[in-house]
Amino acid sequence: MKGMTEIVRTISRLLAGLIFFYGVYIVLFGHLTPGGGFAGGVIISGAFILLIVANGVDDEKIKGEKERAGFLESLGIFLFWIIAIIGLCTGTFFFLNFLGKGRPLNMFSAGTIPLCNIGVGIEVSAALCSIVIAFILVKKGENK
Amino acid sequence: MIYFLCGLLLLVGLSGILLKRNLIKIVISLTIIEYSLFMFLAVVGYKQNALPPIVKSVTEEVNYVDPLPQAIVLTAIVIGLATTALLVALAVRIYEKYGTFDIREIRRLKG
Amino acid sequence: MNSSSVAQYILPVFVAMPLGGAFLIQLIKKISKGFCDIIANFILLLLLILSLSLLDNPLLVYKVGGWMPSKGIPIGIYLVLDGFSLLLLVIINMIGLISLIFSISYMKKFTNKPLYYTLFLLMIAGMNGVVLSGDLFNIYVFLEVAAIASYSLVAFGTEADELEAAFKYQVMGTVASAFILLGIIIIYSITGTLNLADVGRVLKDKVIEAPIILTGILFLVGFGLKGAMMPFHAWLPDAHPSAPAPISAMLSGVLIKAIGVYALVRIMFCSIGVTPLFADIMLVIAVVSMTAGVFLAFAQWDFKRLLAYHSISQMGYVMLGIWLMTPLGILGGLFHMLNHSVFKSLLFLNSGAVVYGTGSRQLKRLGGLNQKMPITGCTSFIASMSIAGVPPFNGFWSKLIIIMACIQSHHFSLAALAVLVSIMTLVSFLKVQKYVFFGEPKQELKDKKEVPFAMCFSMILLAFLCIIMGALLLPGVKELFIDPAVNTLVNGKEYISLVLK
Amino acid sequence: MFIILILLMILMITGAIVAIQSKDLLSAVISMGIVGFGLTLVFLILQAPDLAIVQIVVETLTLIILIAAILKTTMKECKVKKSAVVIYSGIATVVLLIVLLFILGDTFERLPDFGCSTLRMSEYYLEQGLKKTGAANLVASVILDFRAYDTLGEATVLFTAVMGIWAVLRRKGRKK
Repeated sequence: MKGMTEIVRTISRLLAGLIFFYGVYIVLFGHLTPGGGFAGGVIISGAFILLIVANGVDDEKIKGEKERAGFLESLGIFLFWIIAIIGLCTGTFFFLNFLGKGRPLNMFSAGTIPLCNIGVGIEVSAALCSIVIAFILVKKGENK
Repeated sequence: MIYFLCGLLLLVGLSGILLKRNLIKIVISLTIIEYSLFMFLAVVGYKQNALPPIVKSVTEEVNYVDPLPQAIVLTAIVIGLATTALLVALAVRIYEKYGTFDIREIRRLKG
Repeated sequence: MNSSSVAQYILPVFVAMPLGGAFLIQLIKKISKGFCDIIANFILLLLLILSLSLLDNPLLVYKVGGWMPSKGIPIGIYLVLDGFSLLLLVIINMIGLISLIFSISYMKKFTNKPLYYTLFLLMIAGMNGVVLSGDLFNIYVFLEVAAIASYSLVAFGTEADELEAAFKYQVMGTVASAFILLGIIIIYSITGTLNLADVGRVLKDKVIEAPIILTGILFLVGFGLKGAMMPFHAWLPDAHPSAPAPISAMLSGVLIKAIGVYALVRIMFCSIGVTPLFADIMLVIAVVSMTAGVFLAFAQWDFKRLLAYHSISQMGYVMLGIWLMTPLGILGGLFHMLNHSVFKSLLFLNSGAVVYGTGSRQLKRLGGLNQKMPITGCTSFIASMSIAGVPPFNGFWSKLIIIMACIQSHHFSLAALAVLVSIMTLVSFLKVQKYVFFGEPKQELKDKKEVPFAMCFSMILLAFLCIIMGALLLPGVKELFIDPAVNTLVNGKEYISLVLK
Repeated sequence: MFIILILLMILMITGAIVAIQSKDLLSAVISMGIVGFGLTLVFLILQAPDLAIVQIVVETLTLIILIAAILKTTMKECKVKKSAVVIYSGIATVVLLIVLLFILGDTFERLPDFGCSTLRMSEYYLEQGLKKTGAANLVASVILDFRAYDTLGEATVLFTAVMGIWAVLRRKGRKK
């Protein structure tokens, strides 16, 4: 898939870093400001998709990316699943918020909610990246 | 009046599915139906002159909007995205196999 | 009550374990292909044993996240297990395990086996989630998980007609989910809560007016589309034949029951309440599905399409039994649902074995497979006899009870119709037996040999179940398994007081 | 504020009609974008910032996916001959929709009117949200703590969709 003109490439390289860190901010502060695991994850995947679409990429490299995105996605949702299971394994309830609540209105104040946000953020960003990569790989008639 | 407009958007989407023969048009109509449902949910959860459900300070008592429909809409938006992505993937592969997006053409070729 | 407090903690395992298995398989699919088979089969075996261990428990309520109700109003999501959902749970895990054993060797013809196992486990997790959940929106979310997994599994062998069938199935499924979500929104805006028992409590003292009737219609259309009842059955005759055999066994045997019939009956009987008009509409739909399904099945010459049409007519039997609203009718309907899941999945596995062995589904091109594939022939004969309702097999007992229930509630015409449909099913399946298994084999079928061991084992297991299922009606066993399910539906509104006590 | 909401909804309905009737697929997808981004503004007016962020980004991704699909295939809408069947089905659909409109309109009168929603389950979320879960953003506390089981199911839906897309878009389904 060929990339776009030189101007778009440089601007996309500059912007992708900003978008990525904005997404990470939204994920980490999900329990204080609006946003959270889903919004942040989608913004992070937006940063990667901007790079892929703007710069274009040859197909062999992107296949490796797809496997990594798939692995990262399973890792993210496995982390979220582990947090859920911890409550069950320790004999208490399924989705118990077992961590301390800390002082309200500061970063580490909501028990397992920030961890869940991180897990969901990884899962959503990797999932949407691999969806767009899968669509890019669809050729006229051949695609792994 | 607001509910009526949400219902109208739902019916526009439904008419798109029943009338149109192009696969992509059907996917678009399904997405429009889902958008009308999200709007209906957000409208049901609204409370007159209330603030968004973000707690600014622990002390004073503030009148907030209902957070439950917003949680439901957040979940439903990502379900809608997942369904649309799978539908578009199927449509692309069907175009690859049949060479057209027209349902009646596909049914005729399928035999 | 400490026995139930210990058994309570098993409930989330039914959803968490298949999910964990699916994610694990995707994580380690690079390391070892064979390991995925073992994980998937082990998980389903464990789930089956767990579900059978819960047999004699009263109603179990599990509060996810440990949120106790405040001022009597439930806060978190409740997982509720009573007789009716236990019956479905056993069906899902039993047929799931047997289909998975069948697909160990059947899926050798398909690429990317770990992906197949992941989607299969996600479908099981979605169905377990729907059956266990006591929360309206939670039923919708896990219904979507099971539905999206089944859409992609129908299109797993990416042939042209399978993609078209999967697309039609997904469009109708998404429209059905949109109607169900609209119904949930209207219920939330009236009652302000999503918990099934709480909705029932609030609606009990409200007079039934336009919004409740509309939610009834929306749920009827939504779950009717998902359960392939007659006016909404258009996707089933395309989707089931084009799916791989173990998946069409799961779709026909379990998915349309767990998502279609169970969810509608649970919401209507236990939460919103059934008005006599609604019960009559459902009876009409049941009768139409029953008769039209058989007539359409006569014209089919594709083995799996014929079975798909018979699924519609047998589901008509189940709905006829349940919506008579009499204890005997509900007993017949639920027992037929159990029997139908066993012999219909056996028939689909037989068709998969025939396709695996000979490579074609057309009845005209098959013939005399009894000599070449004795096990498939014999098990298919047992299954055909039990679907047609021939005495010693399980189909006969449940159809008998349904017909007696029809007579007991003075619907003599329905009883006569049920007998007629049963006879026509027998004729249709004798045609299948004659064309596929009896007679002398054609030239190109000479060198065909029996299917591998894993497929034979699962078919024999199902055939054995077909024979001994009749014993479930004996007085000793009946109280243990079928009666709790019937009691939950007979006194539907008890559910509210039991859950919110 | 009430008037802006109605104007936005009318804009979205016209965008939807244009999306369905337009001759060229690309303009259909773009006018679907009108409906999506109009929905973002509606969410902002209805005091739901969470939904606005998620909706705007998800809408962008839906457009990317649809336009990627259209670039791989064709932009032309299929020609529809004005045969009798098309006209009859059009009339039947319009009649069905009008009947549905009356039924929906009839129930919408009996629902609690626009401003006041019946807070029953979520009264607890508003009062105890900060104390019990520590999250200032009550929607995040509902999603990840009170109803975290829903979010597990929902993240699984996205995971299933990605697996489904890999299953559908792989080149060879069956080994010969």
